[in-house]
This record gives sequence, C-alpha cells and structure tokens, in this order.
Amino acid sequence: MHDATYQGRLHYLQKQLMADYYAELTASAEGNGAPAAYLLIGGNPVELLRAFDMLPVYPEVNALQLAVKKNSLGHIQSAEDMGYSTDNCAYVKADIGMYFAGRKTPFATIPEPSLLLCNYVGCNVYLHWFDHLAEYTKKPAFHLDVPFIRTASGRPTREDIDYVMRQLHQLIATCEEITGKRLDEDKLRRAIELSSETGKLWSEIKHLTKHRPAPYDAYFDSVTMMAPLYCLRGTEGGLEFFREARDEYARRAAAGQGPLPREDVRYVIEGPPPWPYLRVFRDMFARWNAVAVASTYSTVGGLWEFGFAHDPDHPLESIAEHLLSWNLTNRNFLQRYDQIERYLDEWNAEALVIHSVKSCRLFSAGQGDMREYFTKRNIPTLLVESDLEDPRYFSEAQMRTRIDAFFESLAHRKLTASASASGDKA
Amino acid sequence: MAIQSTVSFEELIEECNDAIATIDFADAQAWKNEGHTQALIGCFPVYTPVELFHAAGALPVGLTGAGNKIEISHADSRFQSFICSIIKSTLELAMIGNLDAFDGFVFHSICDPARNLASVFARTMNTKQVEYIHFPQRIPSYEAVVYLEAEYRRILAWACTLTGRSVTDEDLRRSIALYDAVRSAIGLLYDVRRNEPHKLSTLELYALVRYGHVAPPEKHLRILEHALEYVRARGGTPKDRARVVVVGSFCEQPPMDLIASIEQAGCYVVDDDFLLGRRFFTGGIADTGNPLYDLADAYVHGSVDSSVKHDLGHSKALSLVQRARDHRADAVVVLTAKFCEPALFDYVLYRKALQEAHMPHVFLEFEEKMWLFDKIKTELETFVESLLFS
Amino acid sequence: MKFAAGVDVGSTQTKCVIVDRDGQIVARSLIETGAYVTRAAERAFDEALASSGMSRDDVGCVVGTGYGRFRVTFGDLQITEISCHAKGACSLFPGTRTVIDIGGQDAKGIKVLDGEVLDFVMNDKCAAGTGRFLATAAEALSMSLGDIGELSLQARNPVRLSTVCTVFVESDIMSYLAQGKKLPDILGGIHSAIAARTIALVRRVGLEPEITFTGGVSLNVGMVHALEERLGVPLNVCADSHYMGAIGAAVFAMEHGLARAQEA
Amino acid sequence: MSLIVGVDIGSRGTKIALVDRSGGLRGWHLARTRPPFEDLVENTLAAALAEIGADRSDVEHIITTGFGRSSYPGRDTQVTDISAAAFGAAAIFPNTRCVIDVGAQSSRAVHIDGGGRVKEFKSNDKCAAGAGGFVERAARYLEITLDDVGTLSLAGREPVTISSVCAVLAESEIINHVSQGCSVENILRGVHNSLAERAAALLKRVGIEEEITLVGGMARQRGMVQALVEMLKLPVNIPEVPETVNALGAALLAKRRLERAAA
Ligand SMILES: Nc1ncnc2c1ncn2[C@@H]1O[C@H](COP(=O)(O)OP(=O)(O)O)[C@@H](O)[C@H]1O
Ligand SMILES: Nc1ncnc2c1ncn2[C@@H]1O[C@H](COP(=O)(O)OP(=O)(O)O)[C@@H](O)[C@H]1O
Ligand code: SF4
Ligand code: SF4
Ligand code: SF4
Repeated sequence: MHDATYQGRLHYLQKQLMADYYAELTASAEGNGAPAAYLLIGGNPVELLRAFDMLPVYPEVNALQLAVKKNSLGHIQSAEDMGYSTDNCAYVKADIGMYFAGRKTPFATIPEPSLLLCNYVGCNVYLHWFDHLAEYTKKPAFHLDVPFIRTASGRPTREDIDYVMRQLHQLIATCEEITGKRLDEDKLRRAIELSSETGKLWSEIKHLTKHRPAPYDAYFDSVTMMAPLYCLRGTEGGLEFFREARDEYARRAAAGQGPLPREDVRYVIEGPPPWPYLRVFRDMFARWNAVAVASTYSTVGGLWEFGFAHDPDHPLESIAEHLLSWNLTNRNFLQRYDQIERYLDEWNAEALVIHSVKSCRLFSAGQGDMREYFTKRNIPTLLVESDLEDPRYFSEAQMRTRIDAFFESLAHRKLTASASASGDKA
Repeated sequence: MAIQSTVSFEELIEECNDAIATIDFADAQAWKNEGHTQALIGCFPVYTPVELFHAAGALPVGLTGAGNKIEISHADSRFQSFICSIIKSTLELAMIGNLDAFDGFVFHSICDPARNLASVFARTMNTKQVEYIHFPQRIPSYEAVVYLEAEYRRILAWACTLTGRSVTDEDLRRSIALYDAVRSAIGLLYDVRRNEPHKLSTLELYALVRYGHVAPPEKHLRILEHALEYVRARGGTPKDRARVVVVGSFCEQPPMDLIASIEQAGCYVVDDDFLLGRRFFTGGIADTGNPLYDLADAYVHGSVDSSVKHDLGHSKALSLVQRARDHRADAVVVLTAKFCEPALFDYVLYRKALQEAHMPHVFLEFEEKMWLFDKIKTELETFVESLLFS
Repeated sequence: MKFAAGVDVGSTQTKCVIVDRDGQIVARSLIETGAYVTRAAERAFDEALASSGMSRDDVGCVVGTGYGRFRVTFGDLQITEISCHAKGACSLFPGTRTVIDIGGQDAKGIKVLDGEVLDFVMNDKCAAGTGRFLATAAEALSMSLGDIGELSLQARNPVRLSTVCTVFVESDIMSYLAQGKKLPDILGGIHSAIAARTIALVRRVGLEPEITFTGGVSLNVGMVHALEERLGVPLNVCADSHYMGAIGAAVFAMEHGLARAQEA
Repeated sequence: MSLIVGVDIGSRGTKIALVDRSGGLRGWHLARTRPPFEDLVENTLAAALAEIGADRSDVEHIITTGFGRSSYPGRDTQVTDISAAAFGAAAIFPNTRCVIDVGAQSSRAVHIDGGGRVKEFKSNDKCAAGAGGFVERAARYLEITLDDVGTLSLAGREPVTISSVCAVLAESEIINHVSQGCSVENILRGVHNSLAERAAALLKRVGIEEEITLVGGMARQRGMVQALVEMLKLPVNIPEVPETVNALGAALLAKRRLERAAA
C-alpha cells in the first residue's frame, strides 16, 4: 500500500487563506474587527453581509474544524451535561459546548455575534440551533424562512420568491440597524459579481473531474475548497483562490494526473465526511485506488455545476434564488436522487457510496431508500454509517471491512466481466 | 356509531378505543365506501389544515403511527436506527398495504425526517398524491400569513383534484366552524381535567381526542358533546395526587399503557400536548371574510407552542413554566419520543427554565413500539415519590 | 499446487479449512479465538494440518479472513469475510442467491450470483441479535447452546422481547421468569426476535431463494427453524455451515495460488 | 423484636436488610437473583433472620425495591431503587448530596436534598457498558476473581482506552488489548476508567454537589473508586457494605412512613 499524503500546493494556499480569515475572527472577538454575523452554510446569503462589511461566521465550519482538530468530543460532552441528547446533531453540541468554554479554539477565538442570521434552508436543526444561541447570547436574531422545494416542477412558487424577497428587505433593515450603515448598493453589486465569478470557476472545477483520471478527489479535495467558498466568497481573495484552483486542476487534468497513482474505480459519494477521522477514511478508499468524481456534500452551500450563477444585475433576486433552489439542503430528497443520477451518468462513475451520519438527519434520514433505489438500478451501492462530528460513532474496523468488501466485490465483478468479454481463457 | 342516550360513558370510551385501535382504517374506508366522503387524506401529525380537506369533501385521517401493533420489517431498511418510530411505522403501514384506501397524503416541515419521509413515501408508494406543506417560521409576521394563505390555496386546489369538487368560501367557513366547535369541546374537556381531574382520566380524555383522528368531525363533535355531559355529571372528590403537565409528545404518541402509568404512579395529568395536531389553535378562528387568510392568520398569530414552531420573540420555555403555574401543577413531565430531535432540543431550554423557576420536572423518553416499561416506570415512580416525599 | 487453506479469524471462534484442487475439504479445525489472535490463527492452521497429516509446505496458498484477517501473518492474502462467506456458500450450494450469516458478534446478508457478491448488509456496531446474544441467554439460564435451540422448538406462546440487546437479555429473561413464563416460550421468543431482526436486515439486499445460512448460529436448530418459519422457505444448512467463511477463503486461496502459478 | 425488612431484588443479586424500630441495622444477607421470586425472597429472608436469631414473627413490615419490587406478593409496600439508594446513602452519610449507584446492569446518578429526597436523577441508557456485569465478564475472561479486580486495577499505571458504548463490543476491545500484550492491571484500570467516566457523565447531568456517595456492588472495587475520585477530582464516600444500601434505604423509608402514619 502506498503512503498517500494528498497534500498539494492548493492545500497550503487554502491553509494560509483560512488562517487569515481566522485571524480576522480573533481580531473581531478581541474588539478590533468587523461585527460578526453568524449564519449557516445551507444556501448561505453571505453577499448581503459583505455589503455591510460584516464578518461571516459559520458555526458549522467552526464545529467541523473542532472535529478535524480532534477537539470536538469534550465540547459535545459538556453540551450533553447541559441536557442535550446523544441524539441531537453534534455540530450544535460542539458549537454550544465551545461557546460556553469561552469561544476559544485551536484555530481562532470566535467572536460574539452581532447578528444571528438563521438562514433556514432545509435543515430544521438550524432553527433550534439559532433559537438556542439567541437564548444564550441575547443577541439580535433573524429567522430567514426559506420555503422548501416541494412542488412537482422542482421550482419554488411565485409566492415563495415573494416571501423570501420581502424577508431580504427586512434583513437589510436589520443589518442597517445593527451596523448603523445604509445598504451600499455598489458594494452589494460588487460582492455579487465576485460571487458570480467564483461560482463559475467552482463549476468549471467540478466539471474537470469528468476527466479520466479525475485531477482531484471530488470529496476529499473538494472539502478543502469548501471553506473558502463560504468564508471568502464575495471577496477578491476568495476569487483569486478559485482561479488558482481552476488553473492547477486544469493543468493536472491536461497532464493526466490524478490524486492517486492509479484510478481504478470512479465513484460518487453522498453525505458529509467523518471529520474526526477524515484521513483514516480517505486512506480506506485510496487503498483501492478509488476516486470520488462527484459528491453531494460539496453542494450544501450552493449547487453551481448545473448552471446557476449569481446575477449582478439582480442582486437580491439571485440571492433569493440561491437560497431557494440552488443548494442541496433546500431541495427535496428525490431531487437529490436526480442529482446523484446525473453525476453517475455525466461524470461516468460506476458506484455510489453513501456515508450516513447519525447527527445529520437532513442528509441521512431515508438513505436506506436511496440505497435501494440505486441498487435496483444496478448501481453498486455501499452504505456505511458513522458521524460527521462525534468521534464516538466511528468504528474503524467495521468501516474497513465494509469498504474492503465493497471494492473487493467490485474488483471481482470487473475481473469476471473482462474475462468473459475476452473469451475466458481459464 | 349511532349515539343513543342509553349508551354509558364507559361504552362511549370503549367505542372510541376500538376505533383508534385500528391500524387498517376500516371505519374510514367504510365511510368512503358509503359515499359520505369523496377521498381519504392521510395527515402526518402536527398542524394539518384539516378544514381545507373537509371543505373539499375529503376526510382527513390522522396518521399517528402504529403503536406497538406491527413489527417493522420493511421500513427500517429505508430509515436508519436513529430515526424516530413514527416515521418507520407510517411507512411500514404504507408498505404492507394498510393505507391502500387513501387517496392522498400530506406531510409537513416539522423536522428533517418527516421532510424526507414525504419523498420516500411518494417514491415507495409510487404515487404523486403526496403533498408537503412548508409551515412558515418567520413568526409572527404579516408576510408569513400572506405566504401561508397562498400555501393553503395550493393545498386546497390539490385536495379538490382528489375529490373532484370545487370549494366556496361558504364551504370553508362551514368546515372551519365545525372544527372550531370540535376544538372548543375538546377545550372544555381539558378544563374539566384541569379543575376536576378526578372526573375524567387522562386515558379517557386521550381516547376522546384521538377518536377525531379516525372519525369524521361531525361524529366526533357529537361524541365530545355527549362526553362532556357525562363527565360534568360525574361525582367524587379529587385524590391527593401530584398535578403534572406533560409536554414533548406532540407528534409520535406514547403507548396508552405508558400514559396510564403516569396516573398509576400517582399523578393527575392536568395538561398535555398529546395529539397536538387537531387542537393547536389557542382560540377560535376569526371571520374576516377571507377564510383562507383567517386560517393562515390563526396559525401564525394564534397557535399553541410546540417543538416544531419557532418564534424568536416568544420563549416556549417560559410559557411552559407559566402554563404549569396556571394549571396549579406541582411538576412537569417532559415525555419525548426517542430520537425526536425537535423535542430533545426544546428539553434543554425547558430544563433551564424549570430549574430557574424551581419547578420540579422529570425527563423521560419513549418509543411508540415499547411494550415493557420497567425502566420508565421506575423513573416515573421515583419522581412521584420525590414529589410526595414529605 | 495441491492444497490451499483458508483461515477465518472470527470474534469468537477461529476456523481453518484446507481444500484440494477440486475444492473438496480435506481438513478442518475450530478453536476459540481468545485474546491472542495471531496465535489462534497459527494454531487453527496447525491443527488442520495435523488432522490430515500434512505440513505447511503442502499448502500452496493461505487466505486470511474474518475480523482478525490482518493478523493471519502467514497468509498470502486477506479477503473480507463477506466475500468469503459468499464464495463458500456458492461452492457448497451453487444455487445460492442469498447468504445469511450470523456469527458471534454480527449478522450479515449477502446477495450473490455465481459466487460473486452483488450486495451486502451488516448490522451496525451492535451485538444485538447475534451469536453472542444467544450465548448470554444460555449462560443466564445455565444451559448449553445446543439445548436452548432444541428447547425453543417446543414454544407454544413465544414471548415478545422488548430488545435483543445482548447486555440486557439477562434481566429480560429474569423478568419473564418472574412473570411465570415458560422456558420454551421465552426461548421461542428469543429465537423469533432474532429471526425477525435478521430478516429485516437481510431484506435490504432482497431475499431471493436459495438462501444459505452460514456462521456458528446456523448450528442452532432453533434459529434455523425460526428463520424458515418466517421466510416460508427451507434454508441450505449443512454440518460445514459454520466453516463457510474459511471454506470460501480456502477456495479463494486455491484460485489465487493457481493463477499465481500460471503467471510464473 | 420488631423488624422492618428491606428487600432489594436486583437483576443479579437480591439483598435483604433488617432494621429495628430505632433505625439500627440488625442484619443483612445477599443471594443470587433467581426466579421464582417468592421463594427467593422467603429463603433469603429466612437466612437473614436466622443469622441474627430472629424469626418470621418478628417481621413487622416488608418493603421491596429493585427491578423485581412488584414481583414479591408478600410485600407491604414498595419503593423504587432510585429513591431507596438516595435515602440509604443519606442515612449512612448524612451530608450526601449526590449518589451514584452502579449495579450489575444499570447505573444511575441521583441528586438529593438534605433530607434524602430525590431532586434529579438519570439512569444509563439501555445501550451502555456502564455497569458491573461488564466487569464480571471481563474478569471471567481475564481469568481472575471478582475480589481481585479492584486491587489489580489499582496497580494499573497505564490504563488502556475502552471506547465502545456496548458491553459486548467493549469485550472485543479488551481482547484486542490482551493480544497487544497489555497487562491485566492496565486493562482493568481501563475498564474502571470507562465505567467511572460514564458514571461521572451521569452525575454531571444531574449536577454535581458534595458529598458524593457511591453505592452498589461496584463500590467494592477499589480501582473503580479510585478512578471515580480521579475523574471527579472530589472525594467519594463508600459505605461498608455498599450493595445493601438500597435494601437499607428501603427499610428506613418504610420506617419513616410508618412513623408518619402513626403520628
Ligand atoms: N454447537 C453450537 N450450537 C449452537 N450455536 C453455536 C454452536 N457453536 C457455536 N455457536 C454459536 O456461534 C457463534 C460463533 O459463530 P461464528 O460464526 O464462529 O462467529 P465469529 O466468526 O464471529 O467468531 C457463537 O457465539 C455461538 O452462539
Ligand atoms: N465482592 C465483590 N467484589 C467486587 N465486585 C463485586 C463484588 N460483588 C459484586 N460486585 C460487583 O457489583 C455488581 C453487582 O452489583 P449490585 O449492586 O448487587 O447489582 P444489582 O443490584 O443490579 O443486582 C457486580 O456486577 C460486580 O461487578
Ligand atoms: S442536522 Fe445536518 S445540516 Fe443540520 S445542522 Fe446538523 S449537520 Fe448541519
Ligand atoms: S416524532 Fe419528532 S422526529 Fe419524529 S416525525 Fe415527529 S417531530 Fe419528527
Ligand atoms: S449494548 Fe446492546 S443495544 Fe447497545 S450496542 Fe451493545 S448489544 Fe447493541
């Protein structure tokens, strides 16, 4: 087995950018920075905050960082001591535990919020999370209610759009009140322009994995790009990063370089990663030279690869559109099946891996049905369970057995298929 | 059920119990076959606008899980072990054919599993007749009412396609008035519980309310009115028991035996949120000339608290404390369905508020499919022992 | 190469099987795994060799499987128990479409065709409803594993178990005994609860006949009966069902050894 | 002699405590729980009485507790084991505010007020390895007696980690540790640490307040006590016969009730 290190140039660039971002958070926490607005990843309307020079803080990003840094369990447990259940989403528990532990993390001090913007995009837990933060912080909170996609057309209704637009105007008024500034329309337009460019680059990057071999892993490497996509979208620095990323991966694609020495299996993966064991998990796939060519998780904050881009001429409308339809979390479960099907077809993948996480019912509730759906369509499908934040739910040996068995059978099937195709000499 | 004055209260309750024990919905089917209604619409718990369906000529039937009456053997391959029971039992009922007589189903944005269930249900049952209501969470606000009115209009149109009818404002007003009457009768029964709990046991009340999930509202109303007469005439004096408010069971329902054991442990349940679905308005529904608007407004501005409704300006925890005080309760029992995230989240804030208010409380988890109650009974008994300690 | 061996290091028991070129079993051994996994694998292998008077040199290729497969240090290859049970089941019962394997700590369902795994499921991080559960139940009743299966066949009104959690089976049994329930009925309840759970699990891969029942629990007649009753079809079971993982591993080992020889 | 009998029918052991009218503990007896419960209680009671030279006619009142509390028809009253543990612990250590009861299959933490009244409590979930049965199996597996577990564990300087919440799967972890050459001492200390951690977690959920008393059979294991003390960074009271505390508490509760009723 080769020793995979996976660390490319881009990873270091990302680390730098994120370190700068975290320095901003710490500065804000220490009272020398921009006012912080907490918001959620699902369809995040970060551009609006940029127009007010507010610093976006994503509790989800902080929570996952805690998990990656193996720092989540203590916070989860102290939240459980407060009465949170083992069955509550562990992102919330880690965040609240961290909040009461003084908001200090190995990567930044998280500032108190000046605004709690709950963009309720699909996930119901969001509402509870921000209700609780509002109760603990006593800071102004805003529930931005985004109707779920539920119609046969798969599109929001006229009334849905009106409803969200009305709320965006109210949100602007709230931000004006908090920052004491009027909305600067030019700034908003500029942020939307930057977002639009970033989104287009991100979409290009995603289509690059259609190459064989894929130039990067659309799960394990995509997550590296996701933090900048949320934390830095709408800034020059963010855009620059995505330009670099596109160039680098385009170069690799042209040179026929992939993330692993060989690409034996192309698969699509559904569900968030097990952050506390990301590296171990990655190795389990690398061992089989299996590369993810597409992932649903990388579309929670926005789904750009199917044609969406923010429109600088209609800033608010395009924010509403992004919130309502162009992200994974606000789309219904069957739309997710369609999304996966497109990946399987257009990205030429041969298998589906479902990583079912206990914390996140938005993602996982019903994945058994998804498994059944794709199995019936003769797509080899593997379902494995663990968690995205709580290290107690990761059982390495069991996980390994399942993944090994899955790729074993896949390899065996290919072997017999090619043997019978070549007339079976044995 | 024809109600004659000769029917005793016990028989009345027994009939309710028989009706709600069904997991094959035979009564509802018969009601449809006899031509009393054009369609059966299955309603997943909490906040269903039943008035719309009734006005459209359909019978809204509550999908309240299957208790411990079936073995889940298909649905748990679709939903994982950490998903609450009602999600699986509802799907199981569908997969084994017990919901075949239904013409449509409606789910709501109450939680993530319920939301995904709507999709899985539609796919598994191969039916397009699954609707989903997104209940607004920007509460209270005018735009939420406007939005919800439109949502109700959409849902009403769907119901009309199922029944082949068209609906006038007058139809809607009639249905609203009917359900309002049902709700106010239920409210009066709850008043009896609060003021003279010895006259009506929690299980009796539960049966009377739940009957409305499987029976037409016209029938339900008659039963409730009869029950009220009986109950008011009952004698006796209250026993020395702990008065408790039970919260947390608004969606998945605890087994009846468990509800009974709360009383057996020595409590009077003076208020609860069982079966919240059909009694979620705090008052009657106004008539401003636009019934859909009125219904939407009643949800946004005049509906009771639950773990699946969010209003930043209003603390559910503080109002729980207030409610307990208003009911002269000695304690609060937080009784939540296992894996029910909304209820589990709320518990944390309840706990904090109850502690600060020095209101004793106990937290218990159940599953509808339980049938051994050793642990939970021990916990309940201990709690009551501690309440009655001195 | 004349012989190949499979060593299945299970959580409870370690099994070794040696096959000849026709896939016929020429030796088998079974020992408790215990704490020293590598040693258990070695011992199982040595016992199998000894029982047929062979030496290690007679065996051209060894495949390790089971949860301790990476500890079979003398093995040429490791293959998961899922692939091996499928392979073994298809080699003994070529018509097999579904494999149900209940071992000491887990239960699996495998959908197969001609020895090829098409799909599989395993229970997750929970020993409920496995061989261990039955062992604990037997222990609580001071009975042997064989007897509980036999006795369960006499159940008239099997009890309904609240959980098949291995940790709590003991107190559940006590509760039922305290309620005056009959032993066969309690055992019947236990077996039927595990059967229900297993079938619900295996249904995820489909339950197409023929169904082959493998793993240590397939030796339990009560389990076989309970599964057959619920499935309404007979199961393929034989005296070697317990060795299925090792058999599959040995067959793989033979294929692998032969292929290697051809390449060379 | 007028005796009040506390009977604790636990999932593994049945314990009897005999208390006289002044509240003094006159005798106690332990037996392995085995149905039928009626015979079990009668026999254990007879043995307890015989030990102190009393007979059945001295028995004034029988109160049951434990999971089998409703299964003995001869009882006069019953009380849950949580209430009984709280009251018993408070009787022995009057300044007790928190009680941890770790039995064979269950563990629970109780927060009480000055009078032994339960304020808040929490039991382990169904799915947990936080109880003594797990230690018993580990001991059997490691081929040592239960009596030695505590001392051996005390000597464990580099405890292993046991992370599984399931007792059965935790056993596999133990097997793993053995095979990696870890010493029995370190493994047992690891087991105790994991039990103590779970007990401490329960305790945190009901709110920690001094003094803390550990009751139930696990309190006999010194390694467990040590692990708990280290985990909590607080001293822990240990009753002399920890497994009889619930029986004693039940008897004392009954006595108190009788006195109240008489008053
Ligand atoms: N003779 C027997 N009769 C009934 N059950 C048995 C017998 N022998 C073993 N078992 C069961 O089989 C289980 C071990 O199965 P096995 O497939 O070897 O598991 P693993 O591979 O996990 O070690 C034991 O837990 C026991 O319950
Ligand atoms: N003499 C002893 N030495 C060490 N540990 C013991 C001893 N006796 C009992 N234990 C431990 O205590 C547990 C039983 O505790 P107990 O309180 O009697 O349980 P229960 O009330 O649930 O039956 C056993 O599982 C064992 O681990
Ligand atoms: S439930 Fe899922 S989407 Fe929601 S907060 Fe938790 S991890 Fe995020
Ligand atoms: S019981 Fe709770 S989690 Fe389950 S469907 Fe109802 S609200 Fe959702
Ligand atoms: S304790 Fe019981 S339910 Fe929990 S994982 Fe272990 S066997 Fe399963």
